[in-house]
Amino acid sequence: MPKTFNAKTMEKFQALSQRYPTKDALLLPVLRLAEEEFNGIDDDAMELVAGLVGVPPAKVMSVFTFYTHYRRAGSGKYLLQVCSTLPCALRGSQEIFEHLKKKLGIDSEETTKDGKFTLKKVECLGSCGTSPVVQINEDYYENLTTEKLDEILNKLQ
Amino acid sequence: MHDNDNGTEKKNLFHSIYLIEIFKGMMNTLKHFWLVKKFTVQYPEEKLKAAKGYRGEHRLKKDDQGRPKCVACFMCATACPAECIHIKAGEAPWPDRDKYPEEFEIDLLRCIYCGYCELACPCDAIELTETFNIVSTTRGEKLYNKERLLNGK
Amino acid sequence: MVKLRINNKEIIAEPGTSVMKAALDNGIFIPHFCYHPALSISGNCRICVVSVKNMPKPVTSCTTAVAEGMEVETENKDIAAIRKSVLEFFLINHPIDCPVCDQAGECTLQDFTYLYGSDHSRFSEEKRTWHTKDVGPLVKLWANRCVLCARCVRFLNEITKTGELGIMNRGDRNVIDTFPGMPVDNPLSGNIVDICPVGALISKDFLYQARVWFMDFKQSVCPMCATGCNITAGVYQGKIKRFAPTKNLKVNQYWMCDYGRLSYKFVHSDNRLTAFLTRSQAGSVTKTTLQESVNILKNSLSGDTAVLASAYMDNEGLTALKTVTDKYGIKNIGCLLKPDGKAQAFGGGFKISHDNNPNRKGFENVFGKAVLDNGYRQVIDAVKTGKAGTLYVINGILDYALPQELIDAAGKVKFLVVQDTHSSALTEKAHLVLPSCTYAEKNGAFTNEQGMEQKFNRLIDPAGAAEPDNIILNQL
Amino acid sequence: MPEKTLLKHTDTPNSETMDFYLSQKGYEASRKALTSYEPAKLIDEVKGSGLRGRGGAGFSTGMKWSFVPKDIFPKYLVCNADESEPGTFKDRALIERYPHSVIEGIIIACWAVQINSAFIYIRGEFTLGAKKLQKAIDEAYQKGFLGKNIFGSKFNLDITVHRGAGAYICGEETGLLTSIEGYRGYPKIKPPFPAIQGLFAKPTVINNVETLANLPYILNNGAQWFKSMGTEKSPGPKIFCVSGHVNKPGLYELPLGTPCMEIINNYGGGVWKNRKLKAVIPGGSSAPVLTAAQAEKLNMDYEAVAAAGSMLGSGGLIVMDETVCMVNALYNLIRFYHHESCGQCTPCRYGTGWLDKILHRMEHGNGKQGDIELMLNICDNMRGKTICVLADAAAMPVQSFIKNFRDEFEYHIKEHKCTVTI
Repeated sequence: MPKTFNAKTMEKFQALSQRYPTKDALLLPVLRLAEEEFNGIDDDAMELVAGLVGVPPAKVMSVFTFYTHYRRAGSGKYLLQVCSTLPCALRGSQEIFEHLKKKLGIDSEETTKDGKFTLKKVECLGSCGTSPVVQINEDYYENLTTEKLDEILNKLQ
Repeated sequence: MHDNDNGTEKKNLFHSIYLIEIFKGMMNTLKHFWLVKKFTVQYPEEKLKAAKGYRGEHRLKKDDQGRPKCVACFMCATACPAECIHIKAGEAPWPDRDKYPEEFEIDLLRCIYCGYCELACPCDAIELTETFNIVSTTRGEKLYNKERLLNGK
Repeated sequence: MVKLRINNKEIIAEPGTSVMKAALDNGIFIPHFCYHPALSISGNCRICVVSVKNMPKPVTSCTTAVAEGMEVETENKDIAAIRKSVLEFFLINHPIDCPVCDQAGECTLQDFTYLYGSDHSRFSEEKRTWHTKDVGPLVKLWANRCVLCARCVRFLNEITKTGELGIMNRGDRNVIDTFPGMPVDNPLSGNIVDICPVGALISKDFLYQARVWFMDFKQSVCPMCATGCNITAGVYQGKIKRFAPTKNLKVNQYWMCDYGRLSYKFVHSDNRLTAFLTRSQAGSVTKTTLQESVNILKNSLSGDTAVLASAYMDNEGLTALKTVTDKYGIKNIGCLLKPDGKAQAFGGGFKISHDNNPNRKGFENVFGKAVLDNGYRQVIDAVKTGKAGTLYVINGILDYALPQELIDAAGKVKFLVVQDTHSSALTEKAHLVLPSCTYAEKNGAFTNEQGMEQKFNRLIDPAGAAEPDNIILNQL
Repeated sequence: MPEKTLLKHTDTPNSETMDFYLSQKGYEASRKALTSYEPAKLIDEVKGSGLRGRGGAGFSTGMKWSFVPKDIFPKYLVCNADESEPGTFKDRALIERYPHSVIEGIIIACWAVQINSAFIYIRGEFTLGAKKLQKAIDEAYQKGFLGKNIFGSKFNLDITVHRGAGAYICGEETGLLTSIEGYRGYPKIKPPFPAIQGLFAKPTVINNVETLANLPYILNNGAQWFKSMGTEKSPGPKIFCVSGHVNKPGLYELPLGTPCMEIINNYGGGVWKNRKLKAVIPGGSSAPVLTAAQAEKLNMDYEAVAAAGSMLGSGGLIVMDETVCMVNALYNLIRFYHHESCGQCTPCRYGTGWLDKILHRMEHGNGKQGDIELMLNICDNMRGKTICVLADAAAMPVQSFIKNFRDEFEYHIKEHKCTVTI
């Protein structure tokens, strides 16, 4: 199914295109728009972006797969990104990750059956002073312990 | 045999009738007649086993699924000094293999049995067996095709 | 102009050229994967390192510009060590399946490994594996063999500007792939096979057809349009197996189109004419010889003969024909042309000509513009009105059905002679059929649309009894 | 604790608002710059202050500006807020808590180099930061500090927030530029340097967030004030990021040259759980690791850290206590570099993956004799052979971990288990 942007996103797209001197440069911001509107990017979304930015779809895919932070289509409602790089690992991120794995019954890059949570082990989130840290959708949850995490998960509906 | 300085031989009668030599010779014959193990092989009633490493008739090996091991790389054809190997390669019908020989033909009348093909093969797929009694009544029979090489007949 | 020394050889280069280009242009080879003279500089393969005097460490020659007084060394111990290490990195994930790889024998990875590489691997881990799949009608991708030089990606971005291939993922997960449902399908797609330095992109047409070291390589000229791309033909067991472009910066740069690339198939098609034939009034066909045919033809040529010659004839054939027409006083001469196609221009100046005839210019040079433009009409009119007793058609156009108008008109002449490479509706009617050679079976020359006369070589033996046009014509 | 400058207000509520910033002499420095400084004079002022780039390389900021050709337009300024070096988290605090100081710094820098268009490249994960920056920028537009005819001068400036999307390599300045241009974040071949041919092939200045945030203070208080802090060669305040096994990890703004143990013990609250210090990485994950003994004698400034065989980089201290298995720690870091290598150059693309596989094997008890030499050799083959320095950044930890803790690696290989047990 070919996708289209709604009017509001198209407005944002028009505003963006004033900002950059080349059309190619719109690619990353427009992928963000697609991610926001479709809650994850799939092949159709990439084709749409390719059409808007005026580049071949293979290029969009090439750029999209280079950057790991874009939401892939089919992610759960909550995307739990657990930082696993050294400063977090020193302060127990592995424990946090194992706890989530056990609690949700899924491994990294998997989604729970109810489609609510997607777990992802990621590299440095840039919050080493408040580690361990988990990014849930757009928000950072810092200085985590397993108890704190349970509380947070319970609040997420 | 020089008996004296001027090179001539002096023989007595006993020597000249060669009795002892004849007897010695007979003993040797008799020894071989009864005592020494015979090694003459009664070919073709009896089959001879060629020495290990003998380079005889060619064969193509099969893998554990019964497919030819050959991947049609043409290394044997490249190495062959007699240019007697003719291969036609094709896409393998199996998902785990890329290439296989659609046709594989060795002209045994041209082959010099040097064994280079066996040495060149990166897949250990061709072999010179110890079969040496390769007979045929027509020239065509000496053109071994893939079937013949894989199955021996 | 900048003066520098490479391997103690004095070289003069334009300012701004890379050391790599300066070296290659002067016959000094520097190993490279990602560098291609017609594409942008990528600098990713890191094997083209050279030592430059007064620079702290070896530099990549493709990204270093020439400078006055520069002293470059392309081979030494340090450089060999770096190349060895780079090759080791390439090979850790490479399947090393040379036995089944079509590129073996013309693979730069193989060549460089032979020159600089190690004879054993220190890599004992599991190799990363990727897909093998069709990426277009002409091209198959073995991603495991890819060295990620990105030549194909740059070619599709910069020359065809279609961008069907991209590098997906990141780091050593990098892999060449297409967007789902968008294969590499453009008129120049076959070129990515030629520029791929390894066996990652393989021509489906040539797949497993021959090992390259068994092939004979000969130079020729593509006859499918007036661009006249220079080509290298690979011949194996008397059959053309593939065409690849030959570099000629004035004509086709480094490229050729897919249509031309596959055009060798017309040479080997089943309906080739292989014998001299005569057809009696009753319609029965008899095989004859060249000499016999020439005799018949000599007797039927006269002042009121009409001649139609195609722009697929080479210059030799056309000149010979001119002599014949002059000798017999033939006035009705026309040019048989394959209709024009669409002109296509690509990045870097490569063009596919709108003119589908390889030798229109050559025809014009021999017979003049008037004959080229109006001759065909004249001949058709003369035939239709019965003014011409004999019609002598020298065709040889590949991949083309002759116009119905001509076929109808040809039925009206008393004596129809057809000299052609392939059988057609016209040869079915002809009283005398002369089999002629295609460009692949003779030596000759075409004059391309720029007016350049380009020689082509005999690649294979003629089909059956076919003879070159000029050999037949010279005997008349 | 010494007087704070950059981080003075980051703990104050509402510090990110325009009102608060204006109450702290906000936008006075930029007004001063635009109304009373010639661009050339401003560059000299910054040169005179001795400000060095805070992103890691430590290059003189004023010098960097002076390389930009004056007669080519448009020119661009890019603020590098793609803070992704493990162990570094200072820019996030500035962006989220005090974004106006960064914006003002951008205005000053743009005036100095006569740039009319600036981009802030912020890493994709910092969604909150991007929102706050955008809000601050919108406020600045409203006040007329951005846009057309700023402060009544004829100077125009637009700032665009450009979000990254999770790629460490985009912190490398040319990788960042290709990313803004809409490509995979492949670093570009240098030369040409960005100052000559950068973003969209135009002259471009790239400065770190912290560098830019320093500029308003330099203009307000003068170069002499700035030089009064830190060491002679590296003046000014510096934010140190302390993470890992300390009681109080966090940001500490201290003069350069503060002893390492003072940072760990006095500010970081000492090694946690009363354990002993084992190792310190002094400048973000790619800096070579130092042993506890080396750290005892270490002063935290560019020269002293370099003399100790490491580098100050972005000032990210990662502290490791005695329970840390160094094989595991190195495996963790190399996994990071393997994940983040862009894959453009051969040695880095395959080298990081290979190291990752060897360390994975070693960590899981399957190390082999010769693995250590092999890893060191792979590092040699990677270093200095690539377009950008990521290969070096990945190789340096391996070399230093093996150099300083070789016995642990050997034990892992020989006994197939760890020397430390928790």
